[in-house]
Amino acid sequence: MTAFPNFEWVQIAYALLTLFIVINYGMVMTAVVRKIGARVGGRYGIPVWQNYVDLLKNIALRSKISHGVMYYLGPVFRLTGGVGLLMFVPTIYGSEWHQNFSYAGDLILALYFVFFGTLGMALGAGESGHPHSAIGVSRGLAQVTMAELPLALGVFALSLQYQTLDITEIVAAQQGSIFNWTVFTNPLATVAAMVAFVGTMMRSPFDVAMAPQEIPIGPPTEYHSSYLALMQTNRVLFPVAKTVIYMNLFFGGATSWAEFAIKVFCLYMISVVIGVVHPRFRVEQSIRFFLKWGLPIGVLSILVV
Amino acid sequence: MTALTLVAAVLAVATLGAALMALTTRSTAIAVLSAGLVSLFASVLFLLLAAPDVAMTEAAIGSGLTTFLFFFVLGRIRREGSK
Amino acid sequence: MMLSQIAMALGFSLILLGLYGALTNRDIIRMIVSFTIASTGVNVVLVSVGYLPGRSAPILDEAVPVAEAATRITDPVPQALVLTAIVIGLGVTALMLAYAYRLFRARGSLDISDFTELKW
Amino acid sequence: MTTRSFIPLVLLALLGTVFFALFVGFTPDETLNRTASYYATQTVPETGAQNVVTAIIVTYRGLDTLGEVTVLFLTAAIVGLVLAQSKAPKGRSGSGFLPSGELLTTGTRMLVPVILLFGAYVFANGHLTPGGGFQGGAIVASGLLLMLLADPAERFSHRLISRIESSAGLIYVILGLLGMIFAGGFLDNRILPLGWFGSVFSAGAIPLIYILIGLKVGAEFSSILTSLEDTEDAQ
Amino acid sequence: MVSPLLILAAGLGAAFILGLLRGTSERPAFYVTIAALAAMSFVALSWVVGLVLGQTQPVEILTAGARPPFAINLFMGGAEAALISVVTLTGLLSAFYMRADLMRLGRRAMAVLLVLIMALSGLILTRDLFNLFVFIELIVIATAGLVLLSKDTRALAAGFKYLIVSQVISILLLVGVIFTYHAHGSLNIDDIAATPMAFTGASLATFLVLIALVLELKPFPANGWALDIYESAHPGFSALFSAASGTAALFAADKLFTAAGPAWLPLATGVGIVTFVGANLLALSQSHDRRLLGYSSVGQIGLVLLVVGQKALLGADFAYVAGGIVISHAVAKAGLFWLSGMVKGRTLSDWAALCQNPALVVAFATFIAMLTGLPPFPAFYAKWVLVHEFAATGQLPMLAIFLIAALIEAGVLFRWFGKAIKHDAQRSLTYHLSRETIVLIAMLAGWGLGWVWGALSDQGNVMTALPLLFALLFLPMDILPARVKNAIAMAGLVVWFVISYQDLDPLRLVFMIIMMLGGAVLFLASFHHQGRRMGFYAPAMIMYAGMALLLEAFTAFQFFAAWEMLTIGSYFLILRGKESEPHALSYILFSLGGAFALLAGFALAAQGQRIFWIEDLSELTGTLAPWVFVLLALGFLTKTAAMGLHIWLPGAHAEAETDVSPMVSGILLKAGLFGLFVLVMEMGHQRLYGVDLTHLLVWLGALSAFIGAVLAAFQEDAKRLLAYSSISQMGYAVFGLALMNHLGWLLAMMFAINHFVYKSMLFLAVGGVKERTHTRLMYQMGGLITLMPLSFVSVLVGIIAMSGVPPLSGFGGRWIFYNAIMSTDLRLPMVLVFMAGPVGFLYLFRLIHTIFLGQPKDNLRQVKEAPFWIILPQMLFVAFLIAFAALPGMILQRVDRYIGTLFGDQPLVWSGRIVNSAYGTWNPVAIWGVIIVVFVTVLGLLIWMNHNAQRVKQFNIVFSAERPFKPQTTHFAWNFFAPYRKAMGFLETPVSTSFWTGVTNALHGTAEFSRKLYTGNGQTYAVHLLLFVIAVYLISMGASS
Repeated sequence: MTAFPNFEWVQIAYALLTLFIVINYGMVMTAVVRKIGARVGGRYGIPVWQNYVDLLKNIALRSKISHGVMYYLGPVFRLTGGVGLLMFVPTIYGSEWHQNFSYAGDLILALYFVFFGTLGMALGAGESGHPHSAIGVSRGLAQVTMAELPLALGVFALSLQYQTLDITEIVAAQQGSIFNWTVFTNPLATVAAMVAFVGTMMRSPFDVAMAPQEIPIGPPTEYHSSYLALMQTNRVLFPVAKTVIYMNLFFGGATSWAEFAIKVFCLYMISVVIGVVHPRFRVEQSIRFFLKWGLPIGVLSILVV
Repeated sequence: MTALTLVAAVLAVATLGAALMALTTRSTAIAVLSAGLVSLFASVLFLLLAAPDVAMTEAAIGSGLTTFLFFFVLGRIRREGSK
Repeated sequence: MMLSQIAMALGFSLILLGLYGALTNRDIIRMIVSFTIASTGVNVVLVSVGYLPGRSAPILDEAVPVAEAATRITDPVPQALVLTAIVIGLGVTALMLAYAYRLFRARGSLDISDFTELKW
Repeated sequence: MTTRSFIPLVLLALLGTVFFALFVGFTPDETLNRTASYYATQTVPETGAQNVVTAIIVTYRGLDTLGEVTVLFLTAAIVGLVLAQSKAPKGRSGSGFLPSGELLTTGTRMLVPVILLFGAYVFANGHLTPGGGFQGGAIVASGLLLMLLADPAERFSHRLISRIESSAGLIYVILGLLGMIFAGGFLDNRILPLGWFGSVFSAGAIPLIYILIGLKVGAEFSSILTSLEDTEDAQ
Repeated sequence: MVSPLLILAAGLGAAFILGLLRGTSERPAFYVTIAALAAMSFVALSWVVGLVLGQTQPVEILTAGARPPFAINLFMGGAEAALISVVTLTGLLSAFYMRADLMRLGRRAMAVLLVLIMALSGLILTRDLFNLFVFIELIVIATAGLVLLSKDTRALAAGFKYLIVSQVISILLLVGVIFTYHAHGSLNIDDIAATPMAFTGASLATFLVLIALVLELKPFPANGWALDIYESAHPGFSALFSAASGTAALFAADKLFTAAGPAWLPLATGVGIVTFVGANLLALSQSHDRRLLGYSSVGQIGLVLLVVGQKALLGADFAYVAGGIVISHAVAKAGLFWLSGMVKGRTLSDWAALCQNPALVVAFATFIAMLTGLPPFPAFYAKWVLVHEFAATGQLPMLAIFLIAALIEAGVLFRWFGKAIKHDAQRSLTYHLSRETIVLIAMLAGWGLGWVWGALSDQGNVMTALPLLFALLFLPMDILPARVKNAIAMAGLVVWFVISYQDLDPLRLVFMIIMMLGGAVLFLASFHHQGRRMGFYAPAMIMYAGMALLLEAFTAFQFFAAWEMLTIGSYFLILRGKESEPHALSYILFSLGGAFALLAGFALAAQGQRIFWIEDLSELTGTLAPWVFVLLALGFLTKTAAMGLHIWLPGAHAEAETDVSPMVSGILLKAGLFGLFVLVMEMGHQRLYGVDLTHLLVWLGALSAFIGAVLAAFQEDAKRLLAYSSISQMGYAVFGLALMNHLGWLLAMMFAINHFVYKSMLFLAVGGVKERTHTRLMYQMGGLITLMPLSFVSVLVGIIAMSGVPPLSGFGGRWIFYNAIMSTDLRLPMVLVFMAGPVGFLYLFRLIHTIFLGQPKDNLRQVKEAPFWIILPQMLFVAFLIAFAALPGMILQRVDRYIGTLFGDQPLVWSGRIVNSAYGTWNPVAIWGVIIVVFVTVLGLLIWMNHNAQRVKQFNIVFSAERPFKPQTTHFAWNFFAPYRKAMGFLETPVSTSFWTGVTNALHGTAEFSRKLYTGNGQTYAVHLLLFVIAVYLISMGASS
C-alpha cells in the first residue's frame, strides 16, 4: 500500500476546484456580511465585489520591502495553513470530487493544523520588528489558547459519542434527519465548541488581538501589496475552512454546495451577530470568560457522553 | 558482730559528715582535707571489711598522695593568682 | 543492718554526694574534690559487694590454712578490682588537676562556666 | 533553691532510686562464688602466693594491672606535657603552702631512707602480706614527697625517674611475653619456679613483677609530683 | 600466626622504650613510634588475611595460664582483626599526619599516642568486663592527653569537659560491673552471657554497664563534650577519635549487648535511632567544618548502634551491615578530618581551597559518598540489607525514620560539598605532600573496601560492572585533553550499545538508543570545549554507566545501584554549572529522597527475599502491593519531576552547562520514565483505599503537563523556560503511561523519543545562544535570526515539533494521544492535558520570538553563529525529526508490536506508511506531501509577485507615529504574556516551593533552636549525661513493665 491510497492525479484538479469555489464563496460572503453590517448601521457599505478589487489591486502592487526571511515566509505559512486546512477536511459529504486529501489524517490533523498558519504568521510578524505586532501576537496567542479549550473538549465529547475521529464518519452518522445532527444529539458539546468558534473568529468581543493593527501603521502596513494579497486570500478562505469543520462536526455537514453555502453563512453570521451586540473584551477578560463558561460546559459535555 | 556493725555505723556517719563538710565548706583547702578524711575513714572501713590491701592502698594513695596533689596545684594557682 | 549493707549505703551516699558536688560547684578544683569523694564511694561499694559476713581477709597465712581457704576467706576479686580502680582514680585526678592548672593559666579563672567558647 | 542546684538534685534523687533498687536487691553471698572459690583453692597450687589478692592482681588479672600501670605512665607523661607546655613565670619554685623549717629538713634526712626501705619491703612482700607494688610505690613516692617539702630547691633527675619508669615497664612487658613463651600465657608467673610456699622467693615471678610495679609506680608518682612542683625548669 | 597479644605488647613496649630515649631525641622517638604502629598494623592485617584465606581460625588467647573466667582472656576473630586493622592503620597514618606536632611535643606525646592505639586494640580484643573498664580509662586519659596536641587553646576546656563526663561514666560503669560480678560470679563476658541471672538487681547492673558503654558512644543529646573535642582538637587526632575510638567503642558496646541478651537490644535501637536523627538534624545549622564532622560522627555511630539493636534480627548479616557502616565511617571520617587539616579556614566554604587540587576533590567526594552510603561503597550494601531487614520484620516506622534521617545527613554533607566546590577560596591550602598522600591512601582504601563489600555481597559487585569501571577510568585520564576524552567517551557509549543491544526488548532498546547513542550525539557538543575540562567526564560517564546498568538490571538491587549511580553522576554534572550550588543541592536531595523511596519500596516488596527480581513485582498481592507501588512511583516521579516534586528541576537544568543541560534533561529524565514503565508494566493497576493508583498517576501527569506549561510561559530565562517545559512534557509521558492501555504506552514512548530529540536540540540551541550573548534572559536578546540562522532553524523545527503542529513528529504524539484517550474511561484529567497543549504553544512561541525575532540589541550586533560543535548535533536532530515525522514507523512499529504482546491487542494497523487506529488515520507521508506542495505553490506565487524584495534597515518602521532609534524601546519581550498572567497568574503561586521551603525552614529552625542545648558548660554536659541515663532508665522501665 502506498502512502496515497486511491490517489489519482485528477484529485488535484478536484481539490483545486474546491479551493476555487471556497475562495470565491468566501470573497462574496465576507463582503455581503460587511454590507449587511453597514446597512444595519444605516450606511451604504461596500459593493459585494469589493474584495475582488482589493485582491487584484494588491496583487498588482509591487513592494521592495522585506524584514527578513521569516517576514517573507509569514504570509506563505498563513495561506498554506488556510489551504492545507481546507485540503485536509472533506468539504461536501458524499461527493467524490470534494473529499480533498482528507485521507491524510483525521479530525486531529485538522485541529492541530489550524496552528500552522498562526505560527507562521506570528513568526513573520515578529521579524518585522514592530512592537505592535509582537503585542498583537502575544494577545492573540494568549486568547486562542483558552478559546481552543472548549473546542477540544467538545470534539472529544463528540468523538466519544461517535467513537471515531474520522470526519467523514462523523458526518455520515448525522445523516438522515435534522435531529441526527450533533447539535441536537449532543447540545452541550455543540455549545462548548461554539463558544470556541465565536472566540476564534477574530470578531468582537474577542478581537482585541487585532487592536494593535488598528493603530495607524501596524503590521498590515508592514505587510502590504503582494504580502497582503496572500493574507487577504487567507482571510476569506480560512474562516470558511474553519466553519466547514464546525459544520461537519455539529451541523450534519453538507451534501451539496447549496447546503454548504447556507450552513456556512448561517454559522458565520452567529459570530457576526454576537460581535455586533458585544463590546470588545480585554484579553484577560476573554480568558476568564472561556474559563468561566466554555470550560464548565465542555467538561459537562465530556462527562455526560 | 554487732560491735563491728556499730563501729562501722559510726564510721559511716563520720565519713558522711566529712563528705558533707567537703561539699559545704567555703575554703577549698578544707574541702581537700575533708575529702582526704573521707578517704581515710573509708580505708578504716576497708579494714573492717576484711580488705587490708585495699585499706593500705586507699590510705596511701587515696588520702595521702591525692591530697598532696591537690595542695601542690592549689599552691601553684595561689602563687600565680596573686601575681 | 549488716556490715556490708552499711558500707554499701555509705558508698552510694558518697557517690550521690560527690556527684551533687560536682554538678553544682562551679569551682573546678571543688568539682575535682567532689569527684574524688564519689570515687571513694564507688570503691566502698565495690568492696562491700565482695564482703562475705564473718570471713577474713584473703591471705592464706597461718590463720587461714590453704585447705580451709574456700570457707574462710572473703571474696578477693572485688578487692583486686578496687586496687586497680584506686590507682586509676588517682591518675584521672592528677590529670584533671593538671588541666585545672592549665585552664587557670589560660583564663585566670577556675569557674567552669567561663570555659564555654565551644558550644552549639 | 536555684534551678542550677535543683535540677541536679532531682536527677541525683532519681539516680538514687536506681542505687536504692540495687541496694535493696542486694544480699551478700553466703559462700564464695565459683570465681572466688577457684582463686581460694587454686591460688596456692597455681601461683604459690599467700596473698590471694596479689595473685589475682599480678597473675590472673595481670593484664588489668599492666593497664593500670600504664594509666599512671600515661598520667605522668600527660601531666608532664600539660605543664611543660605552659612555662610558669620565673620565680621561686616550690609549692609554698608549707614553710620548710629546720626541723622538717632534718627529720626528712633521717626519715627518707627508712621510708624508702619500708616501701621496698611492702612491694617485695606483696605476695605474702597485705600490700604490694602500688602501696609500696606510693610509700616510696611519699618519701620523695617529703624531700620535696623539706627542700623545695631540691632537684630530682627527671631523666633518672623516667628511666626507672620506662625500664621497669619494659621489663614488665618482656616478662609478660616470656610467660607466653615459657609458660601458659601472657603474664603467667610460672616462668620462675614457684618456690617454697610462704617465703620471699616464692610464687614465681610475682615478687619480681611486684618489685617492677613498685619501682614503676614509685617513679610515676614521683614524676607526677615533681612535674607539678617544678615546671619551669623541667624543660 | 603471630599472637595478637603482640599488638598490645608492641604498643606498650614501644611506649616504654620512648621513655628511655633522651628528651631531645624526637626524631628517633618518632621512628620508634612509627615502627611500633607499623608492627601493630602488620599483625592485625596478617590476621585479617589469614582469617579470610582460611589459613587460620579465630583464636582465644589466654593469659596467666588459667582458663577464663578465672583469668583475663582475649579473642581474635574476623571482626576483631578487621577493626584492629582499622584502628592501627588510622593510628599509623595519623601519626605520620601529626608528625610536626608530635615532634614539637616530644616523646611523651608519642607515648600517649601509642598507648591510645594499644588501648583501643585492647578494648576490641578483651573478653573481660573489668579489663574493658581499664582499657576505657586508658583511652579516656590518652584522649585527654592528645587533645593537647592542638594549638587551639579552647581544646583545653574541651579536654576538661571530656574528663568530667568520663568520671561520671566510669562511676556508673564500675557500679554496674561490680553488681554484674555479684550476679553472675564472673567478669568474663562470654561467661556472663552463658550464666543465668542470680539476683533481682542483675538487670539493673546490666543496665548500668550498657548505659555507660552507650554513653561512651556519645549518644544524642548527651554528647556536647565530644563535639567540643571534634571542633578544637588537632585534625589528626580527631581522625583517630572519630575513626579509631568510635570504632573500638562500638565494638565494645556490641560485645556487651551480645552478652546482655536480646532483651536489651531495643535499648540500642532506641538510642541509636535518636542519635542518628538528632545529630544529623542538628548538623544542619552548623557552619564550622570540624564541628559538623563531629555531628556527623555522632550520627554515624548512632546508626551503627541502631544496627547493633537489630542484631538478633539481622542474624548472619549483622557483621556485614555493621561492619560496612563502621568501616565506611572510619575511613571517610578519618579522611575528612585529615583533609580538614589542609584547609586553613574553618567555615564550610573555606573548603573551596580544595579545588586547587583535583585529587583532593575526588577524595572529598569519595568520603562524602561513603558517608551517605552511595554505591559502590560498603555503607551502600549495608544500607540495602538493613532496610530490607526493617521491611522484612515489619519495623516500618523505623525504616521511615532511618531513611529520613539519612536524607538529612545527605543534605548536610552535600550542602557542604556544594559550598566547597562552588565558592571562591579565600585562603589557599596548607599543602603537605605527606598529608595529601595520607588522604589519598584513605580514599583508595575506601574504593578498595567498596570492592571487598561488593565481593562479599550476595547481590553482585557494583565495582565489577564494566560501565562503572570505564567511567572510573576517566578519573586518572583527567589529565588528557578534553577532546581526546570526549572521543573516548563517545566511543565507549557506542561500543556499549553495540555489545549489549541485542539482548534487549524493543522498549528497553528504545531507551538504550536514547541513552547511549543519544548520549554519544550529545557528546559531539562537548568537542566545543578546549583544554582539559577537569571533572567533567568522570561524572558524566558515571551517569551514563548508571543508565546503561539500569536498562540491564533484573534484580531490585541492580536497579537501585544503577539508579544511585546515575543520580550521583548527574549531581556532579549539574554542580558544574556556574550558579548551580543551591539547585544541585535540591537536586541531590530530591533524587536521594526518591531513591530512598525506591529502596523502601523494593524492601517492602522483597519481604526478606535475598534476591528480588524486578519481574516478581507482578506477583505481589495483598495489602502490601499498593504501598510498594506508591513508594516506587514516588521514587520515579521525583526523577521525572512530577508536579510537587519538581522544584529541583528548573534550577538544575537551567544552571547546568550548555552541553550538560541536554544530558540531564533529554536523557536523565528518561531514567525516571523507564522506571515508571517497568513499574506499571509489572504491577499494573493497584488499589489503595479504593482508589486506583494509576488514576492518581494520570491526574499527576496531567497536572504536571498543564502547570509545567503555564509556568514555562511566564519565564524570562530561556533555559528555565525549557526546564519547565520538560516538566510539562514528562507530565504527558506519565499521563500516557498511566492510561494503562496500548496507545497510552505508545504515547509515552513517542514522548520519550520526541522529548529527547527536541529538548536536547533546544537546550543546545539556547545554550549556543548563551555562549555568544552571555545571558539567558530572553528580553535581553532579540533579532538574532540573521546572526544565528542555524540556531534559529533548530529552534523553529523544535517548537513546531514540540507544539504538535503537523507535519513534524510532535503531531504524531498528539494523534496517538487522542486515540489513547478514546479508549479510557478517565475523562476529567484530559481537560488539563487539553489546556496544556495550547499553553505549550505559548511558551514556545515566546522562546523563538524574543530570542530570534524582533529588534536586535546594540550590544549583540556582532555575535556570531553558535560554535560548530554545538550546531552539529542540532542539525542531526533536525534531520532526525524530519525523518521521524515522515517515517514514524521505523521506530514505533517495533515498540508498538512489543506493547501489543503485553496487552494482547493491536489497536494500530501499520499499512505501509499509514497508521490506522479504530478511530482514525494518520498518514504522515500524505501530510508532508500536501503541506509541501501547498507551501511551495504559495511561496512560488509570492516570489512571482514579489521577487525583488530587499531587506530594509532595522529601524525602517514607524509605530504610533514614532521612529524608534534604539531596540530597547521596540523589542516587546519582557513579561510577554502579561494578560495571561493577569488571568492565570494564580497558577504561579509557588505552593510546592513554599511547602518544601517550609519543611526546610522547620528543620533548620529546629536545628538552630535545639543546638542551644549545648551550652558549652562542662557541668551542663554532665547534667545532660545524667538526664539521659535517667530518661533511658525510666523509658526502659516503662517499656519492660
